Amino acid sequence: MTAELDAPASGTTDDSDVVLEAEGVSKHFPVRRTGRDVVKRTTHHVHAVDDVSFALRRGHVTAMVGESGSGKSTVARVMAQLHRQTAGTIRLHGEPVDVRGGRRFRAYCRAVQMVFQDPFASLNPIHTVRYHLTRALRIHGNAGRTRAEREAALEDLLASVQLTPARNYLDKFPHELSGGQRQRVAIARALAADPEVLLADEPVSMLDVSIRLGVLNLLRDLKDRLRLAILYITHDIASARYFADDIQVMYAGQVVEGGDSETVTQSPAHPYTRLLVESAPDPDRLTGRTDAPEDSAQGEPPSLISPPSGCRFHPRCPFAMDRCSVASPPRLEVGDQPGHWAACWLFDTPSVEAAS
Amino acid sequence: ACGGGSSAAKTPSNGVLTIGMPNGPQTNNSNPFLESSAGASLGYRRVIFEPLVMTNVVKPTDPGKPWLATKWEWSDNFKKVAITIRDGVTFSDGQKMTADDVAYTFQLLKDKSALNINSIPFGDIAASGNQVTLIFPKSQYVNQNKILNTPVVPKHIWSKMKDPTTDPVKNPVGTGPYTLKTFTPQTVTLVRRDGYWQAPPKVTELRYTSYTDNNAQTTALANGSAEWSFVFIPNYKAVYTNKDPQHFKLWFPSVLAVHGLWLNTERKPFDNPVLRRAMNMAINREDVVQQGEAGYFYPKVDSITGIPTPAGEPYIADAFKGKNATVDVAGAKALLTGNGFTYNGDKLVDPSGKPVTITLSDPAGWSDYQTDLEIIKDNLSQIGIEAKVDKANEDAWTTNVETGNFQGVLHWTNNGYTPYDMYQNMMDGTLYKPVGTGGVSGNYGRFKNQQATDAIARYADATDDAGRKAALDQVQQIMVDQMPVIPLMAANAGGEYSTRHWVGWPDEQNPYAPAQPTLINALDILLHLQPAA
Amino acid sequence: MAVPAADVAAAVPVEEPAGKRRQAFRFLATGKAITGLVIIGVLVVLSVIGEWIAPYDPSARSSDLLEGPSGRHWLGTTHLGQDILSQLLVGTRSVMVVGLVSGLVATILAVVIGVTSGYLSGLGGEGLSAVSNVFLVIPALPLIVIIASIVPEVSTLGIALIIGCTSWAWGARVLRAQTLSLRRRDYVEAARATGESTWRIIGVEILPNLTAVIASSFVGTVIFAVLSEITLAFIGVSGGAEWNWGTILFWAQSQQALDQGAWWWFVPAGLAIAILGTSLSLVNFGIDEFVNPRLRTGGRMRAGFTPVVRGGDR
Amino acid sequence: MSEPVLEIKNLSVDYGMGPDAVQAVRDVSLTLHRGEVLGLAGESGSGKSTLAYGMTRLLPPPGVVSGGEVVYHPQDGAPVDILGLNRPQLRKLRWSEISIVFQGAMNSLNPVHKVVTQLCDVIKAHDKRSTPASRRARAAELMKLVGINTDRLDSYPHQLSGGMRQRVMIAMALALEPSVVIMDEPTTALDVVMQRQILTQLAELRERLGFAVLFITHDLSLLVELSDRIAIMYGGRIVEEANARQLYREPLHPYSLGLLKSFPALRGERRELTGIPGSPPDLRAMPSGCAFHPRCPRAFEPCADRDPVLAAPEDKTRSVACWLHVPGAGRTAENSTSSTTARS
Amino acid sequence: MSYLLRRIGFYLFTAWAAITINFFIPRAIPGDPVQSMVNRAQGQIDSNAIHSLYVLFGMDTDQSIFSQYFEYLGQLLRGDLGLSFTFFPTPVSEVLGDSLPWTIALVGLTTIVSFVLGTGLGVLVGWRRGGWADLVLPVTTFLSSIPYFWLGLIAITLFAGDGGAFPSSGGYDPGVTPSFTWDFISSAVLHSVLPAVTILITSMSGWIMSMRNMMVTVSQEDYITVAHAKGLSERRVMVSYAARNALLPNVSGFAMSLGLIVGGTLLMEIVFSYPGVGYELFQALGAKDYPLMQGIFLVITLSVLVANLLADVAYLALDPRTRREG
Ligand SMILES: Nc1ncnc2c1ncn2[C@@H]1O[C@H](COP(=O)(O)OP(=O)(O)OP(=O)(O)O)[C@@H](O)[C@H]1O
Ligand SMILES: Nc1ncnc2c1ncn2[C@@H]1O[C@H](COP(=O)(O)OP(=O)(O)OP(=O)(O)O)[C@@H](O)[C@H]1O
Ligand SMILES: [Mg+2]
Ligand SMILES: [Mg+2]
Ligand code: NI
Repeated sequence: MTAELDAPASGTTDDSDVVLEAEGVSKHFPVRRTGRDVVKRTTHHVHAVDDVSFALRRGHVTAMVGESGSGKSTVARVMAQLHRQTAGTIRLHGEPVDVRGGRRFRAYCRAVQMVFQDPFASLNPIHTVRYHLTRALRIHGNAGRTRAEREAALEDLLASVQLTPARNYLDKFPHELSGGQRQRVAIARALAADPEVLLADEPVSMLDVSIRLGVLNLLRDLKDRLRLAILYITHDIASARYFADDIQVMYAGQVVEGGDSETVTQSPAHPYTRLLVESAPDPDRLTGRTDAPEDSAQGEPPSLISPPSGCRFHPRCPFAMDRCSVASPPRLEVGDQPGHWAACWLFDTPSVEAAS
Repeated sequence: ACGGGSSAAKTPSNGVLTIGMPNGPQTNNSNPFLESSAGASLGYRRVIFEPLVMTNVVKPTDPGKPWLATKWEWSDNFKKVAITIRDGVTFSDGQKMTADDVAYTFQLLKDKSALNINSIPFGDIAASGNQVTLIFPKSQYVNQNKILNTPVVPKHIWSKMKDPTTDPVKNPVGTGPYTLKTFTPQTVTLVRRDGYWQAPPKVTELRYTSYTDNNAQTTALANGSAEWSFVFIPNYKAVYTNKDPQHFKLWFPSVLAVHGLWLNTERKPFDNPVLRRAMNMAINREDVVQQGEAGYFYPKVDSITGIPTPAGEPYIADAFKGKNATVDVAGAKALLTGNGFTYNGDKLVDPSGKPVTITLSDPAGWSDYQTDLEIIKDNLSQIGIEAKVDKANEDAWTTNVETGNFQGVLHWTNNGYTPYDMYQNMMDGTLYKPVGTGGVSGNYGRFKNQQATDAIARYADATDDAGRKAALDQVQQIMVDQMPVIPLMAANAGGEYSTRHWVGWPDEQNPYAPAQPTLINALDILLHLQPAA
Repeated sequence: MAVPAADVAAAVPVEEPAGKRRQAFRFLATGKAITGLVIIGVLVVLSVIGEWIAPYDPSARSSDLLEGPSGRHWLGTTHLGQDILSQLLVGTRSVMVVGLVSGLVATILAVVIGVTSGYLSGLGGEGLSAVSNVFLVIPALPLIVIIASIVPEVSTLGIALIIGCTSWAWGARVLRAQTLSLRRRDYVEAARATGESTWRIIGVEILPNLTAVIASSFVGTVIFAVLSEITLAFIGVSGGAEWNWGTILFWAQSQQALDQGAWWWFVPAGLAIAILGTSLSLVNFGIDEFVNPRLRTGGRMRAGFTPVVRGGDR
Repeated sequence: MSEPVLEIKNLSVDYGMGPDAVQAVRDVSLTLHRGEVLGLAGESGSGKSTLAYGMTRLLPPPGVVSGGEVVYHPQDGAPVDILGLNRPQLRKLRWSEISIVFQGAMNSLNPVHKVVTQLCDVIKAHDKRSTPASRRARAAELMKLVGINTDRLDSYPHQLSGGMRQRVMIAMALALEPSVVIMDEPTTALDVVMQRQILTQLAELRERLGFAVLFITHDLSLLVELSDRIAIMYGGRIVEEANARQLYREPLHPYSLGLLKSFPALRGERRELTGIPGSPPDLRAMPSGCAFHPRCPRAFEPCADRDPVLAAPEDKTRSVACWLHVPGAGRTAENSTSSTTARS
Repeated sequence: MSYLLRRIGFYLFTAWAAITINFFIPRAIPGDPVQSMVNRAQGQIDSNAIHSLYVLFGMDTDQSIFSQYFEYLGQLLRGDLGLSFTFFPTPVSEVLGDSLPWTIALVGLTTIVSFVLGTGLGVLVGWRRGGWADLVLPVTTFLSSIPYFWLGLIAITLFAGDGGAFPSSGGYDPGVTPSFTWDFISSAVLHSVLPAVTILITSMSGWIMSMRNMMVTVSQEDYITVAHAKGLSERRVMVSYAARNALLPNVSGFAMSLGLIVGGTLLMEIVFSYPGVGYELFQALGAKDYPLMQGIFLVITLSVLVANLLADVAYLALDPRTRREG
């Protein structure tokens, strides 16, 4: 039995919960042409994101894991409308969004906030923490009416990301903060806007586990209380398992697997996901570093300028079949759990059956 | 050679004379009829193209020297002249100059009004043998010298030009003793040619250099790299002559034109001749000339008729001979109070009860005029007139003068061989246009006096000397009474020159020509020059 | 219980900004900036009171023609016997007005147009950059001459405005280029994603990061403006009835003061202008510390070699 | 254990000078042995990066090294105190002997040069005999090493993803095969596959070349797998140092224990995570005594007023700074703290 | 590529706008060429000559300014710049041909030298912020705030007066003619020393200051620290890391000044009687020589635009982040 799922579907929750939705989004970056290219009139592109669809639901955390350079940040930026997608549609509350700045963009920002991956670059070096946060509060009308209210709001914000005592940090400039502290300021800034959707690009990668836990708990609390929709991009699969409801796995610009977080981490379907989960460091395994599942990690990451044909993972895939290099697989349901799917021919049951 | 360190400044250049003008870079253009040409700007057109007759503005009443014409005869009413052309004159390309060339030249001026700078109304022009006869529709008494000064151009070359008005004449061919050797925007070199019709000049090479401004020109004069020029030098003694008092000379004789304070005679209270006369009495010409014009550049006008002396001496009416303008503040005040003006403390109040004020203006960049105005302002305050000096923008000022939109300006008059040109320029009612209308070429002060207009016309048309004298006497009387322009100083035709290498220059004692290198007399001077011993 | 807590929260930060301000103005403490500010201050004061403290009427003639410095005329006299010191003092105002007003006008225009055209993409940006290109090629000098001849009497302020309005294009181009490189920085994108308005991004996020360029272009424009005014007066295009240092130089030059040996006529005004320029460049030293928080604490330390202060008394 | 390559003795690093200086690293001693991976974990803002940059003297102003020694033992030759070197000496030492991967990878790369140029730059600076072609080849090799397709050699930093930039920095750090590599959270933006691949490479290289690594990260599971020893920092001090396995199994310091209880596991039951209550200490006003005591569930009487020293409790291979592990603390603590009370 | 096409489109538009403005601006000045000519002669040209001059300049017929404008555009398309009034009837192109080479050679060379020297000094001064090098800037600003003519005249008095080593005016000795001879070249070089040095002195500080300020800003960036960490030589860090990033504003400034070279430096040309375009423009302005003015403006316009286009391209090459992607 087969089920080719309609993008951006995944099952159980009903569609009215969907806040932000990406449908068939692609983003290609032009590569500078060399002299030869100009002569040949060809243009190359980095196919950073290709035909990605998924939905963010109210009160739901969607984690996005995947290869480094597979386009996760680009997806986030496109969804925040900082990059214009090459193809596809972004929908907010079911309305296609097309905001090229101005008032409409601001309205969009009120609903969709983003935490940037690099806290070293995303804070303006000449402004203090106070400025960054006050602005975020002000723009979205959360600064309160009086000075005292604003100060209280600032303190609350900083306290929620465990930067206490607040006065120690408020008047610091970004360069006076440690990496983790900057990251927390960035999160606080996004939270200050009180958004409906939070696009968090590796928001806690530089935090120690205890603070990370605190921040994730905070986010979880927000999601539960305020029904916030969160896109949580991370490399820490364990924390994705812990924190997220769904997981999307990206590989080379495409989403290759999606489903319930427990399912995806515990019984990964797509060979890449399996590789990923196996590669995660696990002190309990205590096998020592030499052993590891390195045998399956062979091969190098694909070029995104001229991506492999068919399934982009096939050159590295231990289970690759002929058709993998020819046709790119659609989303195929994996039998075990509802809403668990993988874009891999291995799960194309009817064709396997038909072939036999 | 331009720096003190350069060689030519110190060593005599064998046969070379260096001439400078402060006119900026030039373009290769030797068209003798165009004031915009390098030939005109630097003056070298005078040594290539010769006039029919050599006249001298410094001695306007002297008869002209025969040059390419040996004889010229005017009819009594000055409507016809018969010119006999010199024989044996050749152009520098070897062709003979004939009456045909002369007739062609006049015909050219007649046909192309763009080249007819003096606006001479030519009638018939005829050549026969070595005679050229010109007929005019009206008396050319006042223009006679201008006509005879016309440079002669070769017909065989000029008639082949596509358009003589827009031809830069890069290879000028004339009857003069020099030909163009090289041209650069900065320097033009001419060399003496063979086959000149009279005794050739001693100077074998002329080097005309164009400096960008007065300062550069002065520096060049002071260090000897320019030997002859025409430029305003403030404090000339310190800056120029004292550098080599033995050789560095200057001579600035006056000609028949004045620089004066033009008043808008239609504006109250300056429409009152009494006020104008009183102002005339208050202005200290000596200070103006000494401090503003460095004591030499524009010679002081003494005669109350405004006619510059000594050039105009013969023209001054008997009644005014020896009557000179002097500073007389008390007299001026008396004159004013005797004619309805009053004083309110120091301030002069006009008969209608308003204080008398005046704005004097001239372009900001004309520093000598500006200095003059400062002095005049001071002088006028002596008789209670509050003056303000306005450093105007040159373009705006020009338009304002044109349209009569001014109170008082320092300005010049036309220039000629008789006082007619200057008086006509100041007082001719036919030039009158109401304030606000431009396009006037004179009478900027909007002077309206029928008698003056008539007298000026009578002077030009008179057929005998007595008639002319009577007319001119009347004009002078009107000038003295009405004072439409307060004449301060005479225009000049002078120059700075160095006697280090060449002697024989004109001067006070031997005023055979004006010393300016760009006038027709430049050629005459060159013919007088001898190497210094 | 909550009331006192809020009180504390409100009370503590009140003094913070004050402290911050003190820190921000620390740049004044550097010797160079102070020297510059003092000189500018003196010039500003002179431009206000110059008229009153001038010993003579600058235009008044006297019988001391072209005299060197003496007890009576500290800086000597002109060919008309005018007191040069008085001319210099009275002339300060016009120079300062022109310098500062046109410097400000030009810098503001350059910043607004340059940064906006760099930040905005598409037609808006290109259009603004085309405008600055046009202004770049419009020759300022002729324009000034023209305006001076159309308007009957151009005041000093008028000249200042004309110079200001014609000399911004240079700065705008430079700023535009620098903005192009800043506009895709993460922190700009982050501000955008926070929902900042375009104007605020331009004005508050990008602009302060351009201060280095703006400061040098401001100093440059002021000097340029002063020199333009003086040049105009010097070549006799605009005189105005007012004295300024350029008019002094114009007279000195037209009377060939240097050739006459009257250095006192020519030298002081030129030096005065140079001193004005120098003081601006001294202030420039303070500016980078003022705007760049990273430099405030740096002192003379240089990147890459952390100093070791072992056992330093703390 | 083999001989030390880098000995940090009582290093203190301040931000600023004079009365408003902040002491971000206090009195830290650490030894890095040849061929060893030393993991450094700890609270965010506890001074890990400051320590790393301070000991290499790369801390930007207003950072000041205010005390201690950093002794480097070259393969051959006498040990040198890095803090006493002058610029040229330091420059020679840098990268060829000690290389460092900075925490902010985006800002670490020169935005106007291509990646390949920057890679070649270091090779050129320290290997005068290299040719452009050889450098480029080496750069390509390095890029492959960190799993970046070589068609990205000619990219500019802003065209790379966060992880790619980090990998470029890692590649650069390995370019000259130095003796010590300091890595400040080098893998935060790397997926685990890539991370494992790189770390495996690193391990191989280390085996081959014998360099030592100071690895700063928050990923405890990674540290446990990767490193030989782990040091835990808190409030500018090292609070515990132990063999990786030991630390994981049996953390002695309450802070270490808290950390281990806070990280989620990928496999097995979803366990309840407790975290560490309270908030990080204020560097300007450090709590008296043990900096952790306000948050410590097991704090007792000496903790609040006396600073515990980092000392070995019972066995020799590990040390911890906690009164809990000082036998008889609270009664006989006077002598053990005397050395640190001089500091205020 | 559409990006480049669009840029070129904008540049064409700008050129047209500038040409149009430059056509109308001069004509807004009161007065006309004939008036100015008579005026400037201060009596040396008779007022009777006015009529003939109007005829000569072709201004005796009434032609609306717009038909003149379209005629001018037509002329331009044919590459005809018209006849200069001041030097009537010399074609404007010839006037330009005479003066442009001088300006370009002298001003161009000094602009380049001043940019290179100034930027270099600025790099050093910015790199060693706080050291002795900080003195360089006030000193050079002092020099550059000195009005150019002032410095030039003093230089002439000191070095070109009696016994001075340099000529005080002109582009070459009056005795020689421009050609490729040693005589001419050496004299041209000698004549250019004083102007060149004074331009250099007065123009360098701008470069120094903007470079210094950018260097100071850039030297705080993390990648500079990393560069130090890499053990690169101090010079390499300074040049290839700090200066390379700090250079951008100066580059666009440089492009613009290259474009403005053809405008000449009026004062230099006046003070040193240098036969360049700046003085020509000044004269044309005074003489209301519309064709010449327009010709010079056209050259300035085109060269500024070309320089700007080059700057844009250089920018793309120098700072990859300025490329507009996506
Ligand atoms: N320039 C500075 N001035 C004052 N304090 C500073 C400055 N730079 C850093 N700090 C402080 O020093 C402390 C240590 O910072 P450091 O960057 O070393 O932390 P870290 O351990 O690397 O943290 P993370 O894991 O978050 O990167 C932080 O609390 C930080 O706020
Ligand atoms: N401005 C750009 N120009 C060209 N290529 C780009 C640009 N931005 C991103 N890319 C490319 O797009 C691809 C995806 O980048 P992205 O930053 O989205 O990756 P990522 O999944 O976030 O990786 P990481 O986990 O390492 O941050 C990368 O190959 C990157 O090089
Ligand atoms: Mg990313
Ligand atoms: Mg850190
Ligand atoms: Ni493509």
